[in-house]
Amino acid sequence: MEHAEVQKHVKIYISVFVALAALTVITVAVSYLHLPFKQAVLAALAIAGLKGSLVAGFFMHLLSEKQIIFSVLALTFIFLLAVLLLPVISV
Amino acid sequence: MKYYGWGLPFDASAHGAAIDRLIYVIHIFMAVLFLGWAIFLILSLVKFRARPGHKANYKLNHFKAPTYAEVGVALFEVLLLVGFSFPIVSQVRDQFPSTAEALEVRVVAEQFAWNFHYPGPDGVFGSSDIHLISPANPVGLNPEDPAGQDDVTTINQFRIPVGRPVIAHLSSKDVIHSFAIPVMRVKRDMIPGQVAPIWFEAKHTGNFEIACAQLCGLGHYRMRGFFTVQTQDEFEKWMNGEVQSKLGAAVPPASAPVPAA
Amino acid sequence: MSALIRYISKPHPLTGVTNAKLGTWCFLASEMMLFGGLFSAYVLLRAGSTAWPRGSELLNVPLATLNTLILITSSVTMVMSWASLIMKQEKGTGTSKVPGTFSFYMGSTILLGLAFLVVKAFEYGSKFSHHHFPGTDIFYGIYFTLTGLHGLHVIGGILLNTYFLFPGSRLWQTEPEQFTGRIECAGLYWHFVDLVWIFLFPVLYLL
Amino acid sequence: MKHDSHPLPFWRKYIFSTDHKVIGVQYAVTGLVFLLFGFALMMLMRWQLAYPGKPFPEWIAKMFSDQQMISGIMLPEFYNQLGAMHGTIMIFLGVVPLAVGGFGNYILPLQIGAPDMAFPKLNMMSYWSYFLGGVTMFASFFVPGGAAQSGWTSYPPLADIATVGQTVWLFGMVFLITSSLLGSVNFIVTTVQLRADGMSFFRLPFFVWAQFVTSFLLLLAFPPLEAAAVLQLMDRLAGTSFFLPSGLVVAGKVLERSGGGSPLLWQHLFWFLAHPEVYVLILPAMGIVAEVLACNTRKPIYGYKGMVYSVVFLGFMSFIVWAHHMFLTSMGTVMSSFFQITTMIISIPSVIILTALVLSLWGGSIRFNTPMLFAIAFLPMFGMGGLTGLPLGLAAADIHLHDTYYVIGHFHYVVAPGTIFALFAGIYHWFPKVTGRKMSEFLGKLHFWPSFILMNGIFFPMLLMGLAGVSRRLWDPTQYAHALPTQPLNVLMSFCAWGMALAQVPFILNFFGSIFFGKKVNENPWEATTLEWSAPSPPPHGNFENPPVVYREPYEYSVPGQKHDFWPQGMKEEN
Repeated sequence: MEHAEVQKHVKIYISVFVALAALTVITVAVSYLHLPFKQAVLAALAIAGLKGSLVAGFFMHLLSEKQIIFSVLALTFIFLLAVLLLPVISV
Repeated sequence: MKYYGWGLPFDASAHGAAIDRLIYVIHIFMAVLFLGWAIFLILSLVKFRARPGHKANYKLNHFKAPTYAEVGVALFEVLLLVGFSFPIVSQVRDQFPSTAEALEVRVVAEQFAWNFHYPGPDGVFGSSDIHLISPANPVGLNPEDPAGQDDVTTINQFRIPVGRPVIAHLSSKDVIHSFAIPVMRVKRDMIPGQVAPIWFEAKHTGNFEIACAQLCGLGHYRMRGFFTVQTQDEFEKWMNGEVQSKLGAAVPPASAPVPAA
Repeated sequence: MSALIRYISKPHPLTGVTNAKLGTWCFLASEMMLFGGLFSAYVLLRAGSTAWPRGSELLNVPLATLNTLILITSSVTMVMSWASLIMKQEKGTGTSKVPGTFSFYMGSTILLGLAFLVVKAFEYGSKFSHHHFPGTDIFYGIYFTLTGLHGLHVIGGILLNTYFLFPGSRLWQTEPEQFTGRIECAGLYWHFVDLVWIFLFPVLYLL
Repeated sequence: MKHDSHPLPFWRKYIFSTDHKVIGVQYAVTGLVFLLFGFALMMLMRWQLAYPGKPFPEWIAKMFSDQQMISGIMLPEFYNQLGAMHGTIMIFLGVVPLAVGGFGNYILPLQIGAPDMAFPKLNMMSYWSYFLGGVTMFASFFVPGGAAQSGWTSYPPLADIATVGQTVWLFGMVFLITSSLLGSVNFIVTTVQLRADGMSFFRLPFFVWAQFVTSFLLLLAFPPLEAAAVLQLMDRLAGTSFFLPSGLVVAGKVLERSGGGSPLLWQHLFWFLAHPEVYVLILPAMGIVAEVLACNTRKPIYGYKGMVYSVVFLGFMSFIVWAHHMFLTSMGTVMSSFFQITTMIISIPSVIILTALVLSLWGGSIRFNTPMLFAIAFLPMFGMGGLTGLPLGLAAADIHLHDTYYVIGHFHYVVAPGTIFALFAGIYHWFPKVTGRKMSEFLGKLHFWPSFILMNGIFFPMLLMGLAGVSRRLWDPTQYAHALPTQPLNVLMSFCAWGMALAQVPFILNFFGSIFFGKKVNENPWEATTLEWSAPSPPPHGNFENPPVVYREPYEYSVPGQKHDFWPQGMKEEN
C-alpha cells in the first residue's frame, strides 16, 4: 500500500470512528423512547448490526479481504444462525 | 403369561402395534441391506484376492447398480418416515382423547420414586404447593382445598382401567427422570419446571412395571414402579376404597389445627 | 524452523492471505460460535422467563455508554497503530526501533482497554455493594456471565497488545513484514472483542 | 535444505517439542494409554452388570476405598462415576486425540508435502492443554465424592447438584475444548496454506479431506459446549441457576436458588456439539480405511470425488441433526419431523461413502495383511452401526428404544469395531513410517481375529437387550422384571469384554516390541503412492529433502503401461 493510500485510509478510520460514536449515542437515545418491545429489539439490533459491519468492514478490512476468508465466515455464519435459532426450536 | 423375553416385550398398548410394526419393518430392511453388503463384500474378497497372475484393474466403468441401491435406500427411508413414523408421532403427540372420557392422572417423579395423584370422583385435582411437601404428603397437596379432599395419591402404584384412555401429566420435583412403561410403548422425559402431557390406552389387563429411563442419581436402578391394568369396575372399587379410607381417616378439617407442614 | 514453513510473512499466491491471518479468522469464527451460544442462551432464558426486568432500570446505562465509546476509541487507535507500521514500511525501514507513532497508538489502545476494565470494575463494585450477585436472579446471572466472559477477553487482548508493545516489537528489527502481520492479527482480535461489546451493550442494557 | 538446526536439548526435542511428528506420537501414546484406562473402567462395570451386588474378587476389591466399594460390592455412585468417566475418557481423551491429534498431526503434513504444521508452537500448546485436561479428568476420581457421575452428557439439574467431581470434570472439559480448538485452527491453515506445489484440493488423499472436514467440525461445534460449560460452572460455583427451573425440591427440601433456568438449554448446547463430535470420531476412521484399502487393493478408490462431496456434505449436515437425541423431551411434532428428516438425509452420505469403500474392493488385487484385515472388518461393523441408527432416528421407534441398551449397542458398533478398528489399521499401516520397522504380522493377526469376534460378542447382545426395553446406566438391571430374561446376555457380554482385554495383549507386545525388534524396512514397505511414503522413515526435521511437487491423483495404482503397480504422487517420471 502506498503512503498516499494509507493517508486516505486514516481519514476513513476517523470518519468511521465518528459514525460509531454517533450511532452509540443514537441507540441510547432510541432506548429512552421506550418503544414497544418488538420495535425496540429491531431498532437496537439494526443499529448494532450497522456498527458491527462498520467495524468489520473498515477496521477489520473485510471489505478488501480475500475469498478464502469470506468462505470461512460464510460457513461460520450458517452455523451461527443454527445456534441462534436454538431457542426457537426449544420454546 | 410371559410378558418379557429377549425381543420386544408384550404389547398391551393401543398404539403399540403400530410401533412394533415399524420396528419389525425397519429391522427387516436393515437385515436385507446388511446381507446384501456382506455377500458382495465376501464375494469381492474371494474373487479379487491377490494371487499370482491376477492384476488389479485400474479404471473401472462407473457402476450403475450402487447408485440405484442408494436411491432405493433413500426412497425406502422416505416411506418409513411418511408412512410409519409421522403418523405414529402425530397420533401419540397431537391426537389427545377428550378429557371427558379420559382418566387424568398427575405423575410427579422424585429421586427414586413415582408419585401418582388421582383427581378422585370429582375429577378435579386439588392444588398443591412445594412448601407443603413432606414425607407424608409427597405431592404437597393443599389440605384446605375442597377439590383436593377426594384426591388420591399413591407411591409407586399406578392403576388404570383397561380400554379407557389415560392422560398423564408428567413432571419432576428434582432432576430429569423418564417415565417408561415398556409394555405400553410409552416413554417421555420428565423435566423439572415443565408439565408434559402424554396419553395412552391399555388393551390388556395385567401386572406390569414402570422403569426410569434417564440417569437420575445413585438410585436410578431402583425406581421400579408397579403398573396394574384392571377392569373398569375393579378400578372403581379400588378408587372408592382409597377415597373412603382417606375421608374416613381425616378428622373433619374444620376443627383440627393443620399440623405445621 | 520457520525458514521451512512458507507464507508466514508473504501471502499465499492462490489464497492471498498469510498463515497467521487465516488462523486468526478461524479462531474468530470459533469465538463467534462461543458468543453465539451464549446469546442464544440469553434469548432462551429470556423467552422462557415470566418476568424479565428492563436492563436500563437495573444497570447504569450512562456508564456503559461511556464504556462503549472507550472501546470504540481503542478500536481506532488499534487500527492506527497498524497503519503507522504500514506507513513506516513504505518509507524504507532501517533496523531501527519500532516507530514512535506505533508505540503511541498501541500504548493508548492498552490504556483504553484498562480504562474499560476500570469502568467495568466500578459497575461490578456498585452491583456487589447493593447485594446483586450472579445468584440473585437469572437476569444478573446472565449479565455477569456475559460481561464477565467479555471482560476476560478484554484482559486477554490487553496482555497480547502489551506483549507486542514491549518484548514482541523486537521482531520489527528483523522481520518488519511479519511483525506488521502480527499486529494486524492482534487488531482483528481486538476489533472482534469490540464487536461483541457492540452487540452486548444494547442487548443487556437497553432492551 | 537439510539445515542442521542447533541440536536441541532433550526436553526441547522430546518433551516440549514443536515438531508435528513428535507431537503426533505424544498424542497417540497418551491417547492409547487413556483408551486402556477407559477400557479398564468398563471391565469393572461389566463385573457389576454380570453379577449385580456380588463382591469383586479379593485382589481387585483391595484396590478401592470404602467410598467406592463396601466389602467388595461396588456402590451405585461409583458405578455412575465409572459410566460417566468411561464415556468421557474414551471419547475426549482416547479416540479423538488418537484419531485427530495422533494420526492427523503426524500424517497430514507429510501427505500434503508440508515441512510441519502452520503454527508449531500452537501445536505444542494444544497437546499440553490436552494433557492438562487428561490429568484433571484422572484426578477427578480422587476428589471427595468421586468423579463426575451424571453420565458423559452431564444433564442438569442432576449435574448441577452433583458432588465437586462435576466441577473438576467441567474444568477438564474446558482444557480439552481449548486443545481441540487450537488444534483445528492449525489443521485448517496447514491444509489450505502449506500444500505442496501441484497438490490441488482434488489431489488431496481422502485422509486429508476427512481431517480437514473434522477440523471444521471441531472449530465450529466445540464453542457452544464451551459456552454451556461456562454456564454450568457459573451454576455450580457462583450460585446462578441457568439450568435450574424455579421450585425444585431435592431430598424433600425446597432448593434455595433463584431458578428461572431451563434444563433443555444444556441439552441443546451439549448435543449441538455432541453430534458433530460423533462425526469427528468417525470421519478420520473413514479416512484411514480409505488409505489402507487403496494401498492394499492396488487399485484407486472407487468414486473418489463422490466420497469427497459426501464427506463435506456429511460435515455440513452434522450440524443440523442434534435434536434427534432429544425426541422424548416433548418437542412439537413439527420439530421432531424436521429432525427426523435431517437424520434420514444424513444417512445418505454415510451410505455413499461406505458403498464406495466396499466397491473399491471390486477389481482389486487384495493383500490380506493386518492393516487390511482391520480395514475390511471396519466396513461391515460400521455398516451395523449405521443401520442400527435408523430406528433411533425415527421418533416413533425411538419412543421404545430411547435410552435403552439399543442406543449403547448402536454407538458402540460405530465407535468400537468401527473407529477403533480403523485406528488399529492406521497404527499397523503407518508404524513403519514412524519407526522404520514393521509390526509383526503373526501378532497382528493374533490381535485381530479374537478382537473381531469378541467385539460382536459384546455389542450384538446389547441390541437384543435394547429391544427388550432395558434402560441404560442401571447399576443392577435385575431389579426390573423386563430385564431379567436378558441377564444371561449380560454374563456373556462380560466374559467377552474380559476376553477382549486378553486379545489386546498381543497388540501391546507387538506395538512396544516392534519399536526395537521389528523387521527393518525401507521408506515405502507397502509400495504406496501418497507423499508420506516418499519421505524417509522416520522423516527428519522438515520432512522432505527438498519440497515435493505433486504430479497426479493420490491413488494411481496398477496404471496400465507402468512397470510397477504403484505410481507415487511425487514421482515426475514413469515408475
